[in-house]
Amino acid sequence: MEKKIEIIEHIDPSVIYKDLSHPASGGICVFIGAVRDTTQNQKVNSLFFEAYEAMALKEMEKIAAAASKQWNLHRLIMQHAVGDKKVEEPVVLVGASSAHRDDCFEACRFLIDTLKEKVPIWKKEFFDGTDEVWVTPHP
Amino acid sequence: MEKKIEIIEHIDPSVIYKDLSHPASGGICVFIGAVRDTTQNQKVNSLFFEAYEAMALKEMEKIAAAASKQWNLHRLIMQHAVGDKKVEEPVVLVGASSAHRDDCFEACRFLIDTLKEKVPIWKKEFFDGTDEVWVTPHP
Amino acid sequence: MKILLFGIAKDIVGNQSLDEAFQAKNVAELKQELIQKYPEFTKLSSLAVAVDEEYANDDTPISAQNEIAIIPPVSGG
Amino acid sequence: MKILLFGIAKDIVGNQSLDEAFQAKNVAELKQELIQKYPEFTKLSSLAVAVDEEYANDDTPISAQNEIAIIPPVSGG
Repeated sequence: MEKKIEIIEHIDPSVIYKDLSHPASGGICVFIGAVRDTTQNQKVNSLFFEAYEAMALKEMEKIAAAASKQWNLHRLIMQHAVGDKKVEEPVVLVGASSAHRDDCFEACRFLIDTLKEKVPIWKKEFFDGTDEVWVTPHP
Repeated sequence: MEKKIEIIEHIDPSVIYKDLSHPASGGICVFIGAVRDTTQNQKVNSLFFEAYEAMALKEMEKIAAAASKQWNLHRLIMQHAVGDKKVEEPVVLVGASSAHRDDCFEACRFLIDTLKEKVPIWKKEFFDGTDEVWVTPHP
Repeated sequence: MKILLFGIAKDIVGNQSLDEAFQAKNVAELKQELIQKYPEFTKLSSLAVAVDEEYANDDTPISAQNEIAIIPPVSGG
Repeated sequence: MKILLFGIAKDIVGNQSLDEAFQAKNVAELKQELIQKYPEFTKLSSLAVAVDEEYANDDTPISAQNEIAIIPPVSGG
């Protein structure tokens, strides 16, 4: 399986097909996470993402290895952005290609769920006015 | 909900982000189906797709309406290609954006599953040598 | 009565449409007549009929005013 | 012992890293010392420690030779 794993400034969703297509793949599934304008009824202006980059890449490699063991995948991509991101900008992109669609759908869901749970990346929310808050997931 | 529903000659996956992103959407899920080089151990050279276009568009509209009723979606896309398609060319693209990822993942899976079951489009497979076969799904 | 044909139905009949006189007053009767004239249709795993661009039931009435299409098993995607 | 800090841990300590003398010989002891010096860490829903870029258990030994990082609840994606 070929893979592309990156922590980068800007995610470019226009190249996903080139990054994931494969002659043996009948299906490609992609998830893109973006900055949305509201969270818990508060207006969001922007987000700031910080990564413990070396460890984040290692954790992403582990997640990719687990996915390629569980599903029959041809190509896989995991990208996370860092720095300031405005509303509608992409912040995370994961995807996979496989012969049949079950594999790429299930792998794609696993990639984003596990990334959010394990990869050392932190998000600060900037709200209308002056508030800024590090996001800590609610139990 | 905004939607884009098309039967077209060529699908361009490079514009999906523009087609699906929305300020209120934190998640975008996309599935792309492509021509793969093998089916049931036979080498495939190309596929030919034929649509009963007027009815196909009506059925796709119904599927989109059902998805937007079941999930909280901001934008939705369903495209199917017609004509000759070579290995690795995209033949179908479906996707949706939503505030949270559960909705867009579930909607995306529903869109492709229901499209394959209901939309009057037919695929002919061209194999190595001279064989050509209309695909009829196995029970 | 003009009947549109798609996919393998086109190959079975050897044409893109059928322009013959059918006696059928509903979808079930149309399928019977079609199978009588082209027994190969029985080999398909399913055979649906669309009337005016909508899937029709066996008891949906048909006439020369409707757009009628034979829908063999679909295989898009 | 140098300790890397990220996210809200940076704000709690007021710095990108801690360069103080810790007595801790393992991860559990380090967490205890940290909470003693910065009680605000108890407010976090979880507190993990990475040793050499891997999540560590409470009994993972640590020394000045390791790269140690405090991992507050992650919130990527």
